[in-house]
Amino acid sequence: MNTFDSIIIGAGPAGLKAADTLANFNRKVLLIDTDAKIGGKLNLWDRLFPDFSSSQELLNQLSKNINNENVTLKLNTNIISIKNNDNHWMATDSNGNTFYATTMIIATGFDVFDAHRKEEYGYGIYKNVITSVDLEKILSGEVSIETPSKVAFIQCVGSRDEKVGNNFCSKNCCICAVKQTIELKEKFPLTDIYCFYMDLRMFGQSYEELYRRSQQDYGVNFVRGRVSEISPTMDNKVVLKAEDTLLSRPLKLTADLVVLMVGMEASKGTKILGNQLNINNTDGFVKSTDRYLSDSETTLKGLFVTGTSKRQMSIPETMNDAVNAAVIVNNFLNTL
Amino acid sequence: MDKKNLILKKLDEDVRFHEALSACMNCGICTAICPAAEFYKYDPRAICNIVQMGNVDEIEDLLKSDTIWYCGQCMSCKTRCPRGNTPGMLITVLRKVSQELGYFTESEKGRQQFAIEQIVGKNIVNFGYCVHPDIVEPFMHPEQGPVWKWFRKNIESVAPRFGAVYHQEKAGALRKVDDNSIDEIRRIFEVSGGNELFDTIEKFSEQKASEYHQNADHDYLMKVYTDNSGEHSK
Amino acid sequence: MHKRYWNNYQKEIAEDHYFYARSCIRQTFFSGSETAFLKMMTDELGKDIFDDSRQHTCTGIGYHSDIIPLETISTVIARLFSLMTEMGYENFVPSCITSFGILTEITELWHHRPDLLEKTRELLYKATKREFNVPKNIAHPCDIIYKFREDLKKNMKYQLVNKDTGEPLKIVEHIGCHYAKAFPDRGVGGAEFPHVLVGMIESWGGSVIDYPERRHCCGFGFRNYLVQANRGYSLSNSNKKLESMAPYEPDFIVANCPGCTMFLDRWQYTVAEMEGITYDKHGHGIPVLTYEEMAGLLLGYNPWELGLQIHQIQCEPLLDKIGIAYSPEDKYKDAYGKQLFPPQKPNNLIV
Amino acid sequence: MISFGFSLNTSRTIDIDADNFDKCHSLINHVPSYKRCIGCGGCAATCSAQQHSQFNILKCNLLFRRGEYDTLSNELDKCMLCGKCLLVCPRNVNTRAMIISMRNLLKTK
Repeated sequence: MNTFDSIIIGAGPAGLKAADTLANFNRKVLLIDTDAKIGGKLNLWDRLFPDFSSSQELLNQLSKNINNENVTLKLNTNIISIKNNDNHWMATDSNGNTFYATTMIIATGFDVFDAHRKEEYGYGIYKNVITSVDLEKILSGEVSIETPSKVAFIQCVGSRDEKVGNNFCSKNCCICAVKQTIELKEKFPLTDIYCFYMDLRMFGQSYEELYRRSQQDYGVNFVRGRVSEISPTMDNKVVLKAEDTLLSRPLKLTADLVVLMVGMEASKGTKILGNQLNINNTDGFVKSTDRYLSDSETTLKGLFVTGTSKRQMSIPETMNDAVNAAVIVNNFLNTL
Repeated sequence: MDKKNLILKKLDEDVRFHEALSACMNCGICTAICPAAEFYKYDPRAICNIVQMGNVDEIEDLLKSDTIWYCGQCMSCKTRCPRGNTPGMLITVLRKVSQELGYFTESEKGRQQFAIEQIVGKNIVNFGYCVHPDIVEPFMHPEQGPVWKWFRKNIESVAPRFGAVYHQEKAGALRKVDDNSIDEIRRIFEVSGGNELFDTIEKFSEQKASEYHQNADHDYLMKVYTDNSGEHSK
Repeated sequence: MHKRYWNNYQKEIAEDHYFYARSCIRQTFFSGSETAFLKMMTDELGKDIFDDSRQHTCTGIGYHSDIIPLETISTVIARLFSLMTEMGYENFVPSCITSFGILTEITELWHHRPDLLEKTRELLYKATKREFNVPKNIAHPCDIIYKFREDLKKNMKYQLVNKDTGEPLKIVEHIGCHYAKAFPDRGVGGAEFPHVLVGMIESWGGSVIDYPERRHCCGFGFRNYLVQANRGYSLSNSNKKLESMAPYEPDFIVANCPGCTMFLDRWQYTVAEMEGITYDKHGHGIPVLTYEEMAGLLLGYNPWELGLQIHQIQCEPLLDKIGIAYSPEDKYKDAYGKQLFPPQKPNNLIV
Repeated sequence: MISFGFSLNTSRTIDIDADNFDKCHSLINHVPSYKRCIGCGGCAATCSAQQHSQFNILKCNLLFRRGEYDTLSNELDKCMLCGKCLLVCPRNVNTRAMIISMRNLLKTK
């Protein structure tokens, strides 16, 4: 029987950091991910807000730390069920293998909102409509495009939207768009950029300063109004329609490229496991016992949760949360 | 009950009011594609905001203004609203209250309700249809063009070519709706408040017409039907 | 992959036994279309559809121009349902898009507020001693033609193809706002990429144009057309739509709403006479058809019995493109074969 | 000519594609802080001219930014250059210089 102190499901930033911390406490950890590589959604981004640091460097750092005898890494492993039996946790994968541990940490994270669901924006239909994730490949140079003359960013795609069942704010998109407009301006200095928003929520340290720089140093235009629809033109561009709400007038703009700022939903894995154990909120994220006092615990003894499987978080927040979860798990193991 | 409470009570009593508006976040997605917002000084987002702010004086001004009469009821706003609201339906409720309180005669666009009631309203209770070739008069509708004029002139002998049974009491297009059905429609209007609304529109229009030393008659109808200050899109 | 959403949602459409409700605007301006639809249902498809002589308006145009209270329109609709119930039908087919929209809205309201349904039953009984069942299925005639488009195709004599080039005709499909904008799941394909007309066009050989103002309203706007002082709104919105489609050089426009069909036709005439603008290269305008006319032409129905001569934009260039046979001398004959004096020619629009 | 009793209405839509931004770019050169505006409306809320006229400094700012200069010159004359807006702006935009510069730019062809 494979027995560990803890099984961590999900080897994204939260899982990696929690594994590293527990390993430092000399705990035996099994780190599982359904993907073929570690890093989870960190792999989708090239550089990180607000300081443009490299996501790959961060990932290298994290992977170096888990490269020790206390951590067993299993990739390409899709956990389909979690059960508790006599104070032991069992995780079974799609091949029927079962893993055993004293504790379990859910770090299954988020999924990027599927922009196809906002039909009126034409993602997957009009080739110049892309998502913020697609844009990272352009910014990193992996995909090259011709210099666009006008680019529009659309905030809140799949967030704050009853139509797609997501009433929540994904909180990271505002600052992510600001980061991306600056990077795009650095790549294409002559491109005009318009960013359509409802509210700009610059909640983190130095975010507001970055927003200010995007206006002051890069001349990015911000328009307060939610884009209603995107349609094609004769010359293969797209037209956006919004209201300039501060002027109380409709506004239209033709763009060569539109970037949809896709939000963060509970990942498929988070939803499946949360449902199975009956520990999720109505929005699909896993519910902790108390967001103030016991934010790593769930209502099930020995089952813990960390990172964006709970709610939308930035990467630094995720890291801190993972350390917190690891400390709590270690304390729990000490009491046994 | 004082006027202010009456306005709020009337809004609250309409089932559609609660369907139409809850917690608007002022994103402007409705105004972005609103056919009225482009060609009139009209902003459905701003109307939702005024109503949800709940300042009764401002709502009263709105009910007396041209603003609420600009909407074309296409309901495109409903498709997009991220809060599931329907500004176009809110307009329906505001117009209803404006008519019940007689505020509609305070604005040029509101006064037009008299013409609509006289034309469409009377059609319904006389012909059983909102629109009928007999009342699409070419002189009132120059935009219908020469072909319409031709059809109207020759309708009795041309309509049968299209399978229509113009003015006949049998199944088919353009038939005469039988007297029993018309009677039933009229009784429905009597019991369900339809006649009451017609009477209200006529009563307040009569009052307004007297301010112009007129009766609410054909001349007043043509006045409200054609009056245009030209100030509606500025 | 392109346009994969145009057939995403499919709605429930009854198989047979329909109660037909005529439309104020369609019977006034396109009575040939209503006749053709009934003919297709019975002669081409062998369906049972009933056309009651006691039917009447739903009052939708009055309702959306605010002279009809909600209680009144609900009760008037209830009378239509009582005729349906009395004749033993359960599937209601309103010819008008606004009727379709308001019927959907009111039955939905009754579903959520059974007390309002009860109130309507009381009002109808009080006024007429009538009772009614809520329809099992409400579908627009275009839904039914869409459903049976492949069956109709078997009987078609022509295709939506240019007979000289063999290329599919380029067609603008226009969906009436009240078809699916308020309740996207009640329209085939939903509100953003409605498939109902696209499905017909693609099955029958044509191609569809996607253009910037595809989803824009025709501009009817109820009170904005009914009152002369407001018609600038209506004209301007049609103009916006027509300007947006013109560069794609559509062969014709097809609409599922009778109002849209009429306005897109008449406003082209008005703009031509007012501003000297036409939206095609030759000054004829872009023909606007109802879907019944489109289907009827392909089935080989006589264009002059469909009523194409009472459109202001003339259809002959389109008929020639498809290769549809017609008799020019019959165009302005009356039902009894008498040759009538033709309509006056407009100053700018070429007819 | 037929008298229809109505005509085409003019569009109120702000058309970014009209690309009417020359004056706006000049303004940015003269008053670089103009770029920092976040449209909060603090200026309009405190405005002295707004107390007794329809003047709205935020709207003027935004119309200029969108290249919609037509109605602006009469509007801008209503500003008394008192500078109260300078005191409240959270982004330290030189609103007073902005108004003066806008007036000058609107006079140039």
